[in-house]
Amino acid sequence: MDLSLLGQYVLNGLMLGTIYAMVAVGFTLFFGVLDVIKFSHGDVLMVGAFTGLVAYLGLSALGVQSNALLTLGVMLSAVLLIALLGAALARWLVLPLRGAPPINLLLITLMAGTVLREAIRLFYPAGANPKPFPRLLPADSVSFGALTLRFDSAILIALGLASIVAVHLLVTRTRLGLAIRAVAQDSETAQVVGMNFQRIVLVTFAIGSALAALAGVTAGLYYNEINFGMGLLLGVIGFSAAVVGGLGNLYGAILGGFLFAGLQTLGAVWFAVPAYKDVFAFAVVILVMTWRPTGLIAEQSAERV
Amino acid sequence: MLPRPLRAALCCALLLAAGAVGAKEAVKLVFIGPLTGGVSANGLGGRNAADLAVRLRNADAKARYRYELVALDDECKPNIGVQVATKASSDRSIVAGVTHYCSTVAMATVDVYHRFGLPVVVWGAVLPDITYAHDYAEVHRVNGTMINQNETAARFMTGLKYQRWAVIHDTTDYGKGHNKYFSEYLAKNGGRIVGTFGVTADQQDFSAELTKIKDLKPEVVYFGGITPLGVRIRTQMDKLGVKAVFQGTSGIVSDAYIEGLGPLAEGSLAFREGAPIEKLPGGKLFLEQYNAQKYNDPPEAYGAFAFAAANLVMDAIEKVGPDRKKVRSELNRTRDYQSVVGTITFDDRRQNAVPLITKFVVQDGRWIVWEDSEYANGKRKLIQP
Amino acid sequence: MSARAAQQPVLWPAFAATGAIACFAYLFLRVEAQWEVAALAVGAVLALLAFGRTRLGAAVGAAWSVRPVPLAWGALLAASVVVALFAEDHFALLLIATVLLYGLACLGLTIQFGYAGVVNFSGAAFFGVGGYTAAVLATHTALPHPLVLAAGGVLAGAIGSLLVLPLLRTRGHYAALITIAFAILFKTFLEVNDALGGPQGLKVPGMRMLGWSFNDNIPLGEQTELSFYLSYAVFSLLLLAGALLLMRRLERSWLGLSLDAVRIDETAAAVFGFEVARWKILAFTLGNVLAGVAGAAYAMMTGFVAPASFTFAESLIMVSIVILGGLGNPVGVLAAAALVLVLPEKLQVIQEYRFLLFSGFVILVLLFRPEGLLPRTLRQYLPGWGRA
Amino acid sequence: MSETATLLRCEGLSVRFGGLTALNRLDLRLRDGEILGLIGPNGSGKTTFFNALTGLYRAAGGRTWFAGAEITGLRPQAIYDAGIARTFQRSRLCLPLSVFDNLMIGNHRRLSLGLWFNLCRRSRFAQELQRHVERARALLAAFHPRLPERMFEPAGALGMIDRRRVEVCRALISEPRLLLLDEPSAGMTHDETRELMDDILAARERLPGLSIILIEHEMGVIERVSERCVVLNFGEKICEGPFAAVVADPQVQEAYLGSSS
Repeated sequence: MDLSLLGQYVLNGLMLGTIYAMVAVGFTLFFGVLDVIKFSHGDVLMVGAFTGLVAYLGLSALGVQSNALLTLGVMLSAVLLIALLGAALARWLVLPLRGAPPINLLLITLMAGTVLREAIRLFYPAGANPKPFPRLLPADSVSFGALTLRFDSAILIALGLASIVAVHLLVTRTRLGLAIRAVAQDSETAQVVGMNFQRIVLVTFAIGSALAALAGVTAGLYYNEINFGMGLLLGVIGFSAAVVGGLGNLYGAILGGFLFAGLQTLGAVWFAVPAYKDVFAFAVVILVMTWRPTGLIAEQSAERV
Repeated sequence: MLPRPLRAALCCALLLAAGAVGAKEAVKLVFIGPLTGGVSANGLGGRNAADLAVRLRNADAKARYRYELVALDDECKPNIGVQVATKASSDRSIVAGVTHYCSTVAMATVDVYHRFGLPVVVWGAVLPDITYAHDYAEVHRVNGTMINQNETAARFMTGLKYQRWAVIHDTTDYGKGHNKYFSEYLAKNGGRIVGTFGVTADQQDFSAELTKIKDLKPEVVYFGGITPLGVRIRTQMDKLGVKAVFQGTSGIVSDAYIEGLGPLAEGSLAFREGAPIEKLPGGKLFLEQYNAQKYNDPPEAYGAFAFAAANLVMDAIEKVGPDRKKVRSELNRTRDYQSVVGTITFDDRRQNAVPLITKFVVQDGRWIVWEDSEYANGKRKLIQP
Repeated sequence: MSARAAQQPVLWPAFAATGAIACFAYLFLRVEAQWEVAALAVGAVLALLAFGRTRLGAAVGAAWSVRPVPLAWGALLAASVVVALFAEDHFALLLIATVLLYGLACLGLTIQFGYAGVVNFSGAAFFGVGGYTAAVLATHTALPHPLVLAAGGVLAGAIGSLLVLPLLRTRGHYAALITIAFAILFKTFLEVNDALGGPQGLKVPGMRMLGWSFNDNIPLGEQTELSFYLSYAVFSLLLLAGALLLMRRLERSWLGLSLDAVRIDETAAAVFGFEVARWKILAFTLGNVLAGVAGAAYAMMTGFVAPASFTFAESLIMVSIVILGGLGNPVGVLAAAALVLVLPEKLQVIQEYRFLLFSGFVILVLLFRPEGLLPRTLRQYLPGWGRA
Repeated sequence: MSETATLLRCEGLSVRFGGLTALNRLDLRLRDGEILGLIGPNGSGKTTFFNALTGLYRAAGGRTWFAGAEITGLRPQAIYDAGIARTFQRSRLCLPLSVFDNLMIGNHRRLSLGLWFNLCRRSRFAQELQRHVERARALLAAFHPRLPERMFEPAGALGMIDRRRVEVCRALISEPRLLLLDEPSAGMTHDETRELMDDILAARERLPGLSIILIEHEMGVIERVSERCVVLNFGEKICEGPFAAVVADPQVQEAYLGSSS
């Protein structure tokens, strides 16, 4: 196939991978501090997208015209509210179940996700149907042969990567990040040296969820359509990406995200029936897990006996 | 669990009915459709429409019976479908049913209706086998099959001089069936399919598929599936610069499709069995009444059929009384029955044989019947071959 | 337990409890009025929660542990009576059989992560493997149906063995991902590939055994006719009884001990010579076989299989049943199965709000009763164990 | 001392985690029936040695012989069958299980694990079970008269010292030839530790020829029970000999007090 077409595929993969990575980073953060998988993550993302939509409707009702302002408002409100939502979930669902078998935690967060999803479907006006998401970014594009590069896609990719880098810097360079890593290393000791364990956990969940909200808005701005089910698959894929990359490791999450996007694109190109691409992607995931049982970038610590 | 204004309406209706004619004999009907899950929008639309039919009938003083609608959720899963179908059929107080949007579920349940002798009218499932794979006197269908739809579609589109199609269909029974029949008839009419793409019903991203399609340079993208997917695919076609006519099926003839796409919807084509509701007097009434009830969800593509089916059943009961066997043979006899979706006449397999298919095109944010659109009289042009 | 109770345990409280449960089951399936259903459901949950704490509960426990055999027969009898009472009510029998068969599948999951700690988020997939096996074999071969059921189990076990290697190499969340991935993969595959009917699914012929066709009503006198679902209900009951006996003997033996050891501390188990892999494989395969058999029987009863019935969401419902019931407690699992499967059917008012409420309910249980409705008790190798 | 009298022999045993070397070319020899004290500051590789010995960690180099046969690189299960049992630094009882069950886990080697036997031969199973109950009861009684009555309670219901006792019993019930004790005193008072040690010594009387390697911080304990000591520091053996001699060694003092250079 010619180069421009190949370029198009790469571009698609990049966009997809960025969104996946944003979700995966959240999973990996939560796992880092609390060794938990928060399965409501995908649906939190979905709620984030809807929050953004509501914010847009509100702002334009208030007569805000400028797309830049609207975009900013949408993103800010989504990020802030969802950060709160994430912290709330952590405070009232996750923390109370520490010590319970991990499967309970998995189940309770899954159920929390279902509650969010069903709530949107039932209580958002005509929520069972897809909702149009406003086109706020410059839609013009340049084409080289089969390759169409749209500015909004480019902006979104840049934005997504930037947000991931920001989180990474936050975790590696700031005092807060230090605290988070300390708790991740060994929560007992961290508590002994007088860190407020609960606060740090909540902050971490807030950050991860905010990132998910951003991913939700990104998806909205990219696909210009959101729906109550959008978080379902994104959640599972984000989780897979985080695990394949190696839980608790930011680079792993990013790697996993782009890997999964690559697999799907590849699958869609290879198979006569593109629907096989998920079968393909998940099969590869199982194989990778068999090959590297703790993910591509394995956790360092050997088990303490 | 119904919205407040609706509950109010209900009370009034009941009061009216009660006041008008002392105590009428109560007759139970069952509605079955997907009230939860991905396609619940259609299920809820159908449920509301059937509910509306019952309401209006109860408000009508001339009605001989007072009708109660029992709505059951089949979750679009065959096993649940069999479960609720058994519940309804084995409940002797239920006389007839308006059942199923999902073809898989309908296929799984027809045996149950046959075994228990519950006459049902299918309101949304489009798979031909539901009526044609067996000869069950209990099973009727007001909506046409995908066969009629795609026959017309293929002939019409080739008539517009298009030659190259790319097909995207979801991998549910609905999408796969449409793909099958459209391909058949398109071949008969000399159109060419340059690529076929099956996609899963919950898929979000289609960039890979559409990039492939872009490379195949089709004139028309045929989509076999329902609104949510249609909206996503049409949007992403635009993103990736796929310049082709978007031709859908009955599954996208919904307000949600237009709401979901805004201006992008302009020029999308779709085909649906039955007469154009808006043009029939009954249809107008239906839409007005429906909006008057302030339901949470729009009627969607098949709400009108559920409405028609419910009325068909109730008319039969009015005529022969609440007796399954009698109602069944009465329904079997249906000829030239005037409904909101046009004339209904059942063939020997109790399939609505009226082959009337309406062609729709989106113009200025509304689904317009092709013949009265500016596209038909040349004021506007679709993307030309 | 006081020594006196140990010498001559009074059986009547246990019999009474069995009777009460039977009566409840009967009422619950009979009542239609929504408020009655709701009241009964709430009552059931409260009763279950209270049960462990009351002296009655203790007495029942004692009786069961010392004299299980008569009580077991009593329970079987009570169950049969309930089934018999609905002999003409198709829907009730269908529900009963459904609960019993899902219960069977969930017992399989209980062996997997209740005993051996092997999480399985693709229970519905293996249930489905059984169903599809039944569909294909019963349609295209003359294989006697008992063998068809067996084949369903065997195939589920065989396909499960594809996941064994990855599951043995991974732990915790990593293992969870394997089964989640498989659940999604399985459903998508069935949908996309047309060999097995694709999204349409397949029809499944009814069960026949020893010339007895399960799909025919049973004529009784001139006009009365027993529902054909009676055959399925009775058959499922027997299957389940067998599975319960198996579970009991498994748990109350060195096998059960080994599975527990592996679940609680793999490293320690290895240090004391346990072949971790062997036990995980045993549990995982046995569990899938049970799920497969259940799936096959269920498919033949409902007469239809399609991908839509075996989704990841279905698997989640199974997992929640196992955890709600009380991880590792077969009786609890059955109670939970009944609650989770029958309640939505009975509470039609809540229609589209069902999943919302269901999820909320699960969350509450997990928050305030993390050990489930009926927590598992200490192992009792023999009747009256540890009481002398 | 003659070759036959040697129960355990390690030559150049090394363990590495990525970069760091946790155990560096350790040579160690244990006489049959000997009690060896293994001491050294935290992170000096004592527990690592146990884990390597019991097959939990793969040795990066070196060889090990036990009772005349080479056990280098064997799996934990095989090493248990060869007759080495251990306790863990952090108690690793199965708390939800009964005390009896925990003992039976240690007794794994003697359990008949056949499917048919367990599922279908219940009466034979009952007989076997009865035998094991008696052995368990006897062993527990040897440690503390009150323990047998608590045999059917969950291990989690016991106090710290009783848990330690049960853990030691779990290691002893399979009648191993070598017992590895990893800080039995951890988390216990001085007197409790003393009690436990008496119990262990007493139990040793009943199991003639039982050898013990004991990791311990409480020097008092070491002094009392061990016949010989090996001192590790940064994964290296820095000193070996009777307790008195070892504590006198300047290297050892430096290791414990930190280097003065």
